[in-house]
Amino acid sequence: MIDKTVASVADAVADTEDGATVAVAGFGAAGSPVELLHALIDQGAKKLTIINNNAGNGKIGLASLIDSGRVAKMICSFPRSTGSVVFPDLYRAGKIDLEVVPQGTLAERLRAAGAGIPAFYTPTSVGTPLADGKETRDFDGKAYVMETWLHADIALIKADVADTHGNLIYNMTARNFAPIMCMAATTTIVQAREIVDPGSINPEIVVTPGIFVDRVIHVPNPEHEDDLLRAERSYP
Amino acid sequence: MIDKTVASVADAVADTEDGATVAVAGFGAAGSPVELLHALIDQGAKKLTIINNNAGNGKIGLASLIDSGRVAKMICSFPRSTGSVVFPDLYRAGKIDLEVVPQGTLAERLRAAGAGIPAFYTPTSVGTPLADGKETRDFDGKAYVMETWLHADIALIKADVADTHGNLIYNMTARNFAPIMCMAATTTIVQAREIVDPGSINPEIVVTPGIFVDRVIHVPNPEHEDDLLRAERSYP
Amino acid sequence: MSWTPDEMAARAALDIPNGAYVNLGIGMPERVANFVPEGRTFIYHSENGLLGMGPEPVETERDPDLINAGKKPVSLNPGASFFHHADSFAMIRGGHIDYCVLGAMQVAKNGDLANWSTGAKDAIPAVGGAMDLVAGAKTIYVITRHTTKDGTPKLVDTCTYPLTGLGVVKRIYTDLAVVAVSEFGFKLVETAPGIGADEVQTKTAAPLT
Amino acid sequence: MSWTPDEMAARAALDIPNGAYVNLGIGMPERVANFVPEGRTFIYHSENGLLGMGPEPVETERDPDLINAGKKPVSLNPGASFFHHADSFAMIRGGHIDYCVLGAMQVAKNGDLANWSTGAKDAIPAVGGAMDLVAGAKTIYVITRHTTKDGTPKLVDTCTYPLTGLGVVKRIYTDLAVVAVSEFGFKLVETAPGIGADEVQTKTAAPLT
Repeated sequence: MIDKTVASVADAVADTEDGATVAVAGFGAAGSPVELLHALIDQGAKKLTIINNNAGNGKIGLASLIDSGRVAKMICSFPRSTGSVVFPDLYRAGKIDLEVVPQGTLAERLRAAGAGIPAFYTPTSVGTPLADGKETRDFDGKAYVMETWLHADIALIKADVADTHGNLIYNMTARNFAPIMCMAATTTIVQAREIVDPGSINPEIVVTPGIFVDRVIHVPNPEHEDDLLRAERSYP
Repeated sequence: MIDKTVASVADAVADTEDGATVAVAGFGAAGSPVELLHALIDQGAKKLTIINNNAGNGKIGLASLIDSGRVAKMICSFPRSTGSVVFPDLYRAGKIDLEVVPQGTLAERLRAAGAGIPAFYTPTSVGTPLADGKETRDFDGKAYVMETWLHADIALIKADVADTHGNLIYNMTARNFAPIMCMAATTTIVQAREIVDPGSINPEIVVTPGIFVDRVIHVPNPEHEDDLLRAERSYP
Repeated sequence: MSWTPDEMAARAALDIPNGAYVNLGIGMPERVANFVPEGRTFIYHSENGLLGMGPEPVETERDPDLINAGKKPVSLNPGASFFHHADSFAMIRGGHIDYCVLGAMQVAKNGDLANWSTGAKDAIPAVGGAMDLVAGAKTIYVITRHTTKDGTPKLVDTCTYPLTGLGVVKRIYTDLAVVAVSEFGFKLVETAPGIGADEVQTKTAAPLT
Repeated sequence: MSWTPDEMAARAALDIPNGAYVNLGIGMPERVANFVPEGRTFIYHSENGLLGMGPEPVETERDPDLINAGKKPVSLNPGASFFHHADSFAMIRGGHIDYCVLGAMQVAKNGDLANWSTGAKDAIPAVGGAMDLVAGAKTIYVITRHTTKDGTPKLVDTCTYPLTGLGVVKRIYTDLAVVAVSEFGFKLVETAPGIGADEVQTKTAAPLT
């Protein structure tokens, strides 16, 4: 008998340690695990490193976690966005570190961590400031930059449907970074709108196999970051 | 209007050139594109390099292509198998080259070619004869071998259902190498049991997006290599 | 009379063949989708994990989980598919995207592109997928006004802003002209109606041939 | 009385916890699946692209497209999933497989494993996924007879056959004993009923502590 379900989002993130590296799924508002992020705010871990494509919007979810002063460093591709005020203010005040990574390199570094590949070469960023200090090398007469894997201690994931073994499917473009973050994290924590028995998801359509998932929490009516932003909500 | 369908398997492989590198999908009999392989035998291209996990079974499909003397080199992980006689005889006679690659490295090299990654590091084969002559390098105190991408000129693929844009789904473990070979080849040729209109396959369950597929041929009742072997059939 | 942004987009669309897999940058490049020439179909890739992207839907049919790389609501065309970010950028980096149309701050005569940062000290660096797209897509087109608002040329000898990619741009569609990047530098392909080659050269900070 | 292959497999299964993701090599290791201890569930990975593999089905329910890494027909357990080869070996190389049980030609006292080639000149080299599995799975167990048919020890000081991996084996389950690999070499964990430590040492080509 295998059952990865956990009773609550609070239980799911309870053991998050100070200094942890947390991969947060989502691209903008789509796929953002709002309830898990709010549980992490309540939980209180400090000095976190956050991996996310962006740096949060408004004053909810990831932006609210950043606003609470608990994030020491952001690793992302695009920390600017129209509704993003929290991160820019802290960054300009020198209160948060930033590692900007090209979006595809960010994705590939996560996938490499999940796949046991410590380093790889990519043409992306060759000759640009983002390649400064990185090793470059020619293959077939063309220059490439070496990039290394990017592991996370924890991944916070929003799925549409999960089974109790942790097999996942997602909703449309809310999939984005979730499958590779599930692979890259030591402990993958998933909030799912629906939880079903093993065997209920067709094996052909599983997107994230359960082997990449550690904890599953039922969040039947997840808040969508997009709705919260429109309503100008904040947390806590 | 986009329509990647081709009238016949003969038309689909007609432009195969001597010396081409051909990635042939399948793991053992599952996923072996028998009709495309037989069309390639009829087509006549010589001095081929074949990428496949194995080296064919019996005297049909890939084994028959090898038997016809048209394969100069095999790149595979496991050229031995119970029903495999053609390849071992030619190999011992020095009439065919062999590059043995660990199965996961073979898969990753194909995926790297499809993903624009010229080289990557893997722990697989460190300290073994298969790492001889390859660059090794330490990351975090552990040794890794550098492996390079593996492109194909052509991929021969068996799918279960395709749409006319080339979106594919497979049948169970017949999926195996097909999705990454579709990515690694300049020209990807697919035989599909069923061809449907775009929009007929749920976008959530597409395994190989059409961007990786060039030609689709309807083969409504594909021969299964497993059945042909049991019946001790041969080709031509 | 210089071209409008719609006319620039329409002109770029003319140079994209039927069946092309196309990635359109945020802003002016997005307009290309409104001017697909008769008889052609383009398949749009959005780097957040969608192929077969359709136009912005009416308000009532929007889903916040169906967005494009600009985080705007989109729809699905028949033949669409979803995939994760590593697969999406494998499409880009692996050379499977036929055409990518982007905006630009500067394009140099050797095809160098700067479009992600002014290098200003207080700017928050943010690159997104721009560097992956220019390094990976088969053909890079740029749509941009020929000069900045204060008249400074954007087609230059050497980029002064931080680069996005080296030698990547093939063609530039501006309000004044279509300019190709060749091994000999900028080449004037076509001018907007009533715009002379002299005027284009005056507003370009590198020789036009 | 030495252990039978079934007893060896059952003994190995005892050392695998509930919920483990397990990859079983072809041959004797496959028997482990027949001896899962009461109250435990293992999830089986097959490197050709299947997680949640079930037992061999009856003849009438076989499908030639549903096979395992040994190319034998299998079934699906609830919660199964299919994926392609690169994803399958990402699971292996990335350290997501908890236990891998393999056969062996030789195991050295430092955990080196040789199980893919005798190095004979006329042999067709064939490695399959063995090198990936030993490099990637979290814990490697070996099931093997203690000696070859002619009595030559398979637990050795240094492997003479070409290696599959360096320092990878954690435990060896033989017909005579359970032997752990520690930083000090082989450690005798348990012997088969009626088998003395002396006999095991005699048949082992390196010191047992």
